[in-house]
Amino acid sequence: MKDGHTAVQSLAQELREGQLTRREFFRTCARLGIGVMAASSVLRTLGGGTASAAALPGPLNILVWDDHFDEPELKDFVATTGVKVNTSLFDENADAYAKTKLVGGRQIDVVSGDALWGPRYYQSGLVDPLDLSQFTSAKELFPVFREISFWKVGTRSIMFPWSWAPIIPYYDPRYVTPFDSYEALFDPKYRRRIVMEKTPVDIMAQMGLVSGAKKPYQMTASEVKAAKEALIRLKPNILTFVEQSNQFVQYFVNGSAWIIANAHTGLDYRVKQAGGPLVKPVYPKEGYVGFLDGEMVVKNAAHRDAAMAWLDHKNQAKYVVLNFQKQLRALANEKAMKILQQDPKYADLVHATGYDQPDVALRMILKGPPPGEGLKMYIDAFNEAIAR
Amino acid sequence: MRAASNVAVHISPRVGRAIPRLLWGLLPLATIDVVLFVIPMVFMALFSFRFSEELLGLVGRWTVAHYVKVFTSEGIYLRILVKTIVIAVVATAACLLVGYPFAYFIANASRRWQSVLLTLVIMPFWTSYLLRVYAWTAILGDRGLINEALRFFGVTDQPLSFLLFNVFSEIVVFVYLYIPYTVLAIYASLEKMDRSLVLAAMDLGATPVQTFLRIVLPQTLPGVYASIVFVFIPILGEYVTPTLVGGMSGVLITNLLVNQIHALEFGFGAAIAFVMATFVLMLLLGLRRSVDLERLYVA
Amino acid sequence: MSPERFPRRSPRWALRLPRLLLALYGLLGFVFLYLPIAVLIVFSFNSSAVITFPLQHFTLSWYRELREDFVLLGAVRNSIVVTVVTTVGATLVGTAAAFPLVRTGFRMKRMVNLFLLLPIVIPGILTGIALLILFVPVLNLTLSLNTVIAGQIVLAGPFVVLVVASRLYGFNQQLEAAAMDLGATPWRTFWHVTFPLILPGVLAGALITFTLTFDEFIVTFFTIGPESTLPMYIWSLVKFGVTPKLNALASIIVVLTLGTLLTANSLLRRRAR
Amino acid sequence: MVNGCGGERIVVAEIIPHEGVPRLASRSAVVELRRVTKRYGNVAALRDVSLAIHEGEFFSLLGPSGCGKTTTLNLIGGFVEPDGGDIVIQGQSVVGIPPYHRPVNTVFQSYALFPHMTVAANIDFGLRMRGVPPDERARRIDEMLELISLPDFGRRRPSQLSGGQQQRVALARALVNHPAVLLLDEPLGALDLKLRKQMRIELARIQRGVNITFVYVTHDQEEAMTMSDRIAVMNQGRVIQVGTPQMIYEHPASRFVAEFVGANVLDGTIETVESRAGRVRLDAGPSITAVCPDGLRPGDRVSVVIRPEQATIAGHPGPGTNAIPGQVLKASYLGTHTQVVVRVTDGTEMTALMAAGGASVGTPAIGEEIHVVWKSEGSLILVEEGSP
Repeated sequence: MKDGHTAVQSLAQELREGQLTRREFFRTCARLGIGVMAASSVLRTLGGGTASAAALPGPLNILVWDDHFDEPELKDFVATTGVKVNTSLFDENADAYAKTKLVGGRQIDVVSGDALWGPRYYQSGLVDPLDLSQFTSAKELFPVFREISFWKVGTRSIMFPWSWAPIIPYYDPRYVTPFDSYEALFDPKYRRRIVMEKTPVDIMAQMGLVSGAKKPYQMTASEVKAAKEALIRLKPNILTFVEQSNQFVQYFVNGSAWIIANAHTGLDYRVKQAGGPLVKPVYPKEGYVGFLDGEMVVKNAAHRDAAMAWLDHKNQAKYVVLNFQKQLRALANEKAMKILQQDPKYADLVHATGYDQPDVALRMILKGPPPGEGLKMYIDAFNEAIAR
Repeated sequence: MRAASNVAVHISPRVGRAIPRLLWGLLPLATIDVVLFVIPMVFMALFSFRFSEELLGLVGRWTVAHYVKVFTSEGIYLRILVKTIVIAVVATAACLLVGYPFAYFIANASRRWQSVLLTLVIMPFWTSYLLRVYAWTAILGDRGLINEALRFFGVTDQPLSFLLFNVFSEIVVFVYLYIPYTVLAIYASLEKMDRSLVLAAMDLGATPVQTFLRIVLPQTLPGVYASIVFVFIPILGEYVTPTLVGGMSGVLITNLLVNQIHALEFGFGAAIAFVMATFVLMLLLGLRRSVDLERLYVA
Repeated sequence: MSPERFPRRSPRWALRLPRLLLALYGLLGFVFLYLPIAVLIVFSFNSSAVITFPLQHFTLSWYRELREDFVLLGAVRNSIVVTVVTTVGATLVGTAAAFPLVRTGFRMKRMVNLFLLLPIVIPGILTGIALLILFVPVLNLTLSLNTVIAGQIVLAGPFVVLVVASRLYGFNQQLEAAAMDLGATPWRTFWHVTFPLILPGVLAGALITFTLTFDEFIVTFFTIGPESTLPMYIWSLVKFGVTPKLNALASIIVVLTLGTLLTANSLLRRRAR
Repeated sequence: MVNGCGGERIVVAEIIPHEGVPRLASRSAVVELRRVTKRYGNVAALRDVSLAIHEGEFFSLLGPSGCGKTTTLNLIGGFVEPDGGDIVIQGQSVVGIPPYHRPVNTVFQSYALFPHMTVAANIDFGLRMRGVPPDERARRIDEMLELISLPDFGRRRPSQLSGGQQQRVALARALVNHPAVLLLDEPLGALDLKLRKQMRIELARIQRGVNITFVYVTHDQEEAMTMSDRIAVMNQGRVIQVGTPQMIYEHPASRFVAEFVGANVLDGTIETVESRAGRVRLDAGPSITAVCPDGLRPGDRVSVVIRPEQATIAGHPGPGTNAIPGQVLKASYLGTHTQVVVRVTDGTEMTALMAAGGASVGTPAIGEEIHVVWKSEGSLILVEEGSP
């Protein structure tokens, strides 16, 4: 840290040699101060914090996955409501759950979550169920997603459904022989060739499937231990963990990864779009996990009105279409699907990703929190496995 | 120090009377340090002895379970802690080995150039730290700069995949990030050293190697110790580098620590943090004689 | 004195060789330091969305995208707010603390010294976690830019102390004695003699604080609420969506800092004349 | 050191072997510079310098700063290499031989004592480097400490010594190696005047005792005069004159040397030349007579050198002596002498040293109009540099 030190000392010396008088110094400071103030006011305007249009109290704080929103709808939202949006991104359900629990509605208005995590949020008193009929954009949803049983609290739903997809391995056929079982991942010839998304609970669940657990999100202590052993066995083949799936594309394109063990469907198209190889999906015979996610409004949210407005806004078909084109995985909005089916460029993809078969979503092994102490057990096991 | 106290004796009584009032100047910073550094550390220590069933439960019972877990758990946390220390030692040694000749080069340049070169050494600090770490994935990766260059020149046909996502890349990036500190610290000692000592040693028959080992190195030991404080200790706390370039084999104690904190396991996280803090404090106390922190003022 | 007293005679070029090798080494050292920055800049103009070789064609689209990214602009604004407040605060308290540390002798001074400098030698991740524990479970505060500033002042204060103190050590106290001898009150002495002379040190401390705070990551990582600062924004991009937009951002930062340094330099030079 | 130096001389002679060369017996050159040139960038530090330094002599390089004397020393020591010419030590060229292989040791101006080593370790350093057996090293260190009168200082650190003590340690550290040549770079520069005068005597004594060739660099002509066997006066990278102190003082080869050793120099033009006496019309007015070298003709531009102790002042010019009118600027009583500075008619300042208690007029008053007078035999005509 002596770094700046020396440089700054030389600067100081120049200052000294420059005979900078006190008056000049203050004058410079004053100019700088005015400059900073002007700059920050310019930045504030650019930043969209135009207070004039503020119809709703803000700012809106959302804790989301990065594939749950895009720039255009954010920009439009700010423009129409005047509410500034603070977005925080998170890695895993457990993280978001922990953070929501930590700071609650004071700091988070909307939080994204996965299938069975919803009930956990509700039971812990962290979220308010939503009356979906209040939202214009909810009318565009597939009916099945409006009536998901485990999200129901009376007539209301814990979540505003957003997207779903199976989470499965993909491989680069140039290097990998086709396989149908997780066992193939353990082949020593794939040493340092597998990339995984860093979602400790879901990775443990996947390892549970490998080691024969029936309910991978509700494993017993001994099943967790077996899953941990499986992860330790897999470790030599894992190149790195990445956060979220955008990096999968890069690792396939640059040839570092031969297998990506837990990607959601549509990765093959995204890799191809980015000029990469034709990677292939695998639906393992042991079964696979899937996500079905959405947004929840946090209990006692400080900016509840803005939160409701935001959900209604971002779930409009026009934005969902854009999101599909970017992420290439199924969503809950039926109207958007119909628009996409009209587009020859995307019609095939709609089918390939299962967007037109919403009932598949409910037949997957859905993500959820391990009960009680289980979460701690999963995370400890994961930590211990990767630290070994 | 000596100079200051000497002067204090000679100056007029009026200046003398002003001195106790100066002590009030310490108050704001000391208050900030107590409230925002010491008290948090104390709470961290307290949390490490608290156990609660629910995530983030503030109500709980006193326990040493977290420490038991740190030191048992099949020895995993302890081993990763040791691994972290070893990697930090290696990276610090590499910083010194690579940085020493570099500092020597700068100290040997002409006056005019020295300030330019020093500025150049410091310049990277003004670029985003995160992006500089991240850039290494584009250099060391399978289709990174190095592999592409090797392939272009026909040295290899298969990319060298051992360059990224392991302890090696982790250490390279550590060296990259922290070498300016080493260079500056050693440059400062070299600069302070009387050049005629080197001439004297050669004059007395010492070969360049002997001169370096017996004269230059001992004279620059303060710079070496400063490197330990400003390179070794920060590396122990590095989180970004192992996360972005460490891959599977480069997992360090901070990764486990942050995993625990993210899962709101504050008690256990605090226990890990406290073990680390204790190690650092012991190290600092051990180095206290060698690195006179006060002398940093003068440097 | 027999001839074997002169065992090795080197040709003239060999005598220059060590210097040459050292210069080459220095050059390599700078390549090492600047390679990542060069790579960042090169990819900011590369059309491919994936940051990997070989390069495709030239584009400015990443810069355009950056211009439209208002999340980024908000983050920059937050960073400026945090940095300016921290710089002013840390410079004030740090300068105030430097005087007693240099000028007075009191019992436990070494301990106080060590204590004040501790925040810069303890890894930031530990400070960050400790602050998080204090702010959230203990005090139940709302994490915000204020909590970030609190953490940053803890980190920056000691740096200001270091820099200002080093200036004070080199300060000839007889100047102050002379001022008082000439009839200046202590306050006027400070204002007319002491302050102008330590001003470069204070400015240097402020500059260091500014630089460190603007790019500080790990403590901010633990103490920040829903808003984001520039490093937090970069972190989320690095983690989630690596696009060359980031490279464009880095290139702009490089150009800005270079520009600032150069103009500062030339301004100072001009003033010196 | 200061006391009883007479008794020590014998001891010194015993400690330091003479390498079998009787002092002054052979005038063979131990160091020879042959047409050496050295440039730093565009600046020529040495131009075509040739020198022969004899075995066992105390040889001084005298000149103003920047004259190249230190460069000469560094060339002999091996710290810099010449751009042209040859350097021979003990009959062998040492160009390209690094300092640590030369039979030469140096006493540095700053002493360059190793601060992290004790006094004994400092003295020991050269012996260790040359692989002298431990027993002998211990013995020689003790002898050296004895020689420099610091017998109990072996365990001290250099920082605990006074300047004079450090100076002696530096000398001991160099001498302990029995070098063929000892180089001293203004070693007394950092000492106060009184100590310097003592050390001059000491150094000369030690040099005679050890019979090692000393090459001594100084800008102080008094120092060089009192200690040296021979002196080389240097200016602007050239050797101007080499000779014994007396020769240099009484027969300066050039105006530069004359001025450097403190003589008065007046400019003028030759009027007549009669055998060894020349009549010169001074630019300051009067014509004077002085000893004239061969080959000068009327009309030549020359300088006249008058040494201060040859000049005196008088109210009126007497017959048979040279005289020039002037005004007293300063008169200082020095005990044995009175030094009078006079500004003569053309503005040149002249110094006269008058023996106290002589037949002179006593201490003159400042501003008094007087004449500076001297005998013709005492003054010397030099061809002015740059004139044909």
